[in-house]
Amino acid sequence: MELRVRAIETILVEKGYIETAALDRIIELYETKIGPHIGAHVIAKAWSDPSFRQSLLDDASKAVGTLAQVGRVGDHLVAVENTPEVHNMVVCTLCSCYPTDVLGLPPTWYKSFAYRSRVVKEPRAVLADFGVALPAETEIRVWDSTAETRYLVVPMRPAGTEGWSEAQLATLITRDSMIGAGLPKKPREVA
Amino acid sequence: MELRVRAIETILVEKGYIETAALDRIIELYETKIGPHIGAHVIAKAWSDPSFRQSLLDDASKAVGTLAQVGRVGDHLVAVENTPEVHNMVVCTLCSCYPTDVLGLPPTWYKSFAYRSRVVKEPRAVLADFGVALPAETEIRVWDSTAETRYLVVPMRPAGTEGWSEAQLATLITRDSMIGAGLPKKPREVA
Amino acid sequence: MDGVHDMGGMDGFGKVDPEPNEPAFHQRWEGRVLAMSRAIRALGVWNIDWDRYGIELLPPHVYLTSSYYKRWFLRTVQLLVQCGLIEADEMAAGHSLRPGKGMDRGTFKLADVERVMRRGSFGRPASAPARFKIGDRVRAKNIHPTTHTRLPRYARGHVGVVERLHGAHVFPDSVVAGKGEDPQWLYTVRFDAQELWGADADPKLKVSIEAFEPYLEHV
Amino acid sequence: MDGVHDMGGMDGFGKVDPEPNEPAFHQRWEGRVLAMSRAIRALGVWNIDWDRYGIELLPPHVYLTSSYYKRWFLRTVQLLVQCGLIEADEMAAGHSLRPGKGMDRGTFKLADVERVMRRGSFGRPASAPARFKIGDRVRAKNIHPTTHTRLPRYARGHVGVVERLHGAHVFPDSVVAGKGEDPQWLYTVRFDAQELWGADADPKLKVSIEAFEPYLEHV
Repeated sequence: MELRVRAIETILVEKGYIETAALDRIIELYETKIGPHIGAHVIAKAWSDPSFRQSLLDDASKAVGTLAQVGRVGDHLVAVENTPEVHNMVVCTLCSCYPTDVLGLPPTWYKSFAYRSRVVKEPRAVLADFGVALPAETEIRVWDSTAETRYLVVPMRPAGTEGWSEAQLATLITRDSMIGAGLPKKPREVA
Repeated sequence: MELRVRAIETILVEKGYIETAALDRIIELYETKIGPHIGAHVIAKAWSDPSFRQSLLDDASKAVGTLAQVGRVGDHLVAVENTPEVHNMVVCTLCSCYPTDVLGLPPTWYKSFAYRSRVVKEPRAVLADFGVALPAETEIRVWDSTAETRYLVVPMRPAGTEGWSEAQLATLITRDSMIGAGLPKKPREVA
Repeated sequence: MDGVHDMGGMDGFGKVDPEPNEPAFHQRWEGRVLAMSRAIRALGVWNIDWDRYGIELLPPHVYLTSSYYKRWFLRTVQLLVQCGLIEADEMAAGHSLRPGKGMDRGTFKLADVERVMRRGSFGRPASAPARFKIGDRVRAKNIHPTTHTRLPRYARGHVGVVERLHGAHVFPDSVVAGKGEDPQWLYTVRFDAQELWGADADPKLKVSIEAFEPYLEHV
Repeated sequence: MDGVHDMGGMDGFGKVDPEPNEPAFHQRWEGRVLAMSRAIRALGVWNIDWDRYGIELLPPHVYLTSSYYKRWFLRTVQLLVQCGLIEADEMAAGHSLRPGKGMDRGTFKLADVERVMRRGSFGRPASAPARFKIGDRVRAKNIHPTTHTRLPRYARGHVGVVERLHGAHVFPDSVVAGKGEDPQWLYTVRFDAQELWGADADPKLKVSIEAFEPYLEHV
């Protein structure tokens, strides 16, 4: 594949359609700047600031845009909140739609046929693959991203984090917990 | 594949499960004895003998069993008759069920993903792949062989065959015409 | 199971490509695979429903990239190993390394061939009267069994008309679930294409399936 | 189209296998493919809907046997050729053999990167009032378009409840049919799992899709 891809890139550059440095920069941004730490920052803020939490649930694109450390993100971002009653999970059964603005590139498992096919039908079995077991009475709500809306899960703030700073809280917030395939870390896991 | 298959056959014979001569015989029968000429014989009879035609449509397994040249066939054979109003086509969308007793082994196209997927939704486009165009007002009736019933299409007897013997008529009857993917030959094609 | 084998209505598989004067087999091994499959099934360890389910259990990409008889081969080997009739070390060696299991019906011999060349009968006595009669409007249930079923997805949830009644037959879903033959009434149910595929479908197309009674409900 | 890409509810794909500390790309070429796809799309010759449809048009066995970025690569090459931006002899040579077509937006340069790193907006002014309101029971139509659609098969024919209204959005089905953006109201429609998958489904599971208004009808 390396050679085939290189050949196409060469042709596109020679024809003046694209600039190599632009591709380099896109890759660099995904490798170093755009990742789940952005989402973790958003969630930590929501855990700490009730009015931000409400703004986030009302209009996530707008709310996230007010965070100086994040800046403007794409439209149509929607935050959905886990509660003791409802656990949210996000999928794109048709392709791989994902809130890249706040989570970076999707992990391979999110794009896998297994996840895409199974989570809308047997999400508890999928969660078991992640080592997560929810109470049988917890409702599971799966959001299939079939349009340009993008979903971000707001996990539940773990017990035992009273008084933690946003920076401390952010260390608990995993990528998978913001997709709904995982839960945040427990305080003792980051101690 | 040749080597892999040979290894399994060797093991099965050495273990005493099967006898090589029995396999040879099964293959020989399909290559030389069991084929669409059986179905053609049945159809030619139906074209020639109105009471046999009726018996065939009433209970094809029983009717075919009365033909000395064919002998007993499996149960659950069903004959469906083409008319100027209705054209029948047979498929097995789930695997490759086929009336082997009267037509032999199914052709590759019958087992192909293209045929299995398309004929229940766009049979006229499939017929076009066979070079067959039916009038728009002809109803198409597709029989999906999802159980152990097996369908045999009785094509329409071509015009210009008045007074032909059964043996002559049989030369017009193609395999594909008994599946519904084709039409019988015209008299001038076998002249 | 909702697998790739359930192909009715799927797009993307291209044109149908008939081959003139097609031989019974394109390669020698294909005939051997067919004959072996028939012979082994006749040993009575598993039946045709298991054979079909075995192919459905192939991984989807294997199903789509393997030829017809290669699928048969992979299935048969898988079942032989699962049922303990052969073992992995023997496949590697290309020879039997231990005696065969005793088969109730003994070795499949030349004299047994005639018996397997004619399809068996799947009709069985019914244990209850048929719930539906010819002309009834019925709905194919929206079921999604995780194991073998013969109700294709494209029919599920849709309303058709009972056209034929074939008596009670061995019920494949039960066979593969280990519940025995569990005979059920078998019907031909006819659907309008527009019921199956929507308003843009061919108005002169009707499609029927062979539906076991547990697949159906009154409308 | 009813393609293998429409995977919701399909069985047979095995376990989900998360990779700890997964890198952004596993191989160098994957990053180049992603970056090229983004850059080329920004030329404005085609949009994201065409990119998605291009992947759906891969033959089913290619779709299932190619890695994620390989599917992107095959799609991008196909679109480049179809749109006349590159030609087959150039791919064989590994070099451009003739001048590039003039692009309205010019070369995609370093300075253009920031623009493509933030997702665009797909909201558009609505041309009519919304037909459905939050709380309405709606049925996803039983449609089977032969080209690109964002209504997954598993929802078709089933009844859900309108939960959110997202305004009018670019309608992918129309874009790919060459009918322009044709904005349509976009709804979140929530279904009980038992409505989708039958009585044996998880009673505590609800699944929603994002449904464009033409996909829906009043119950």
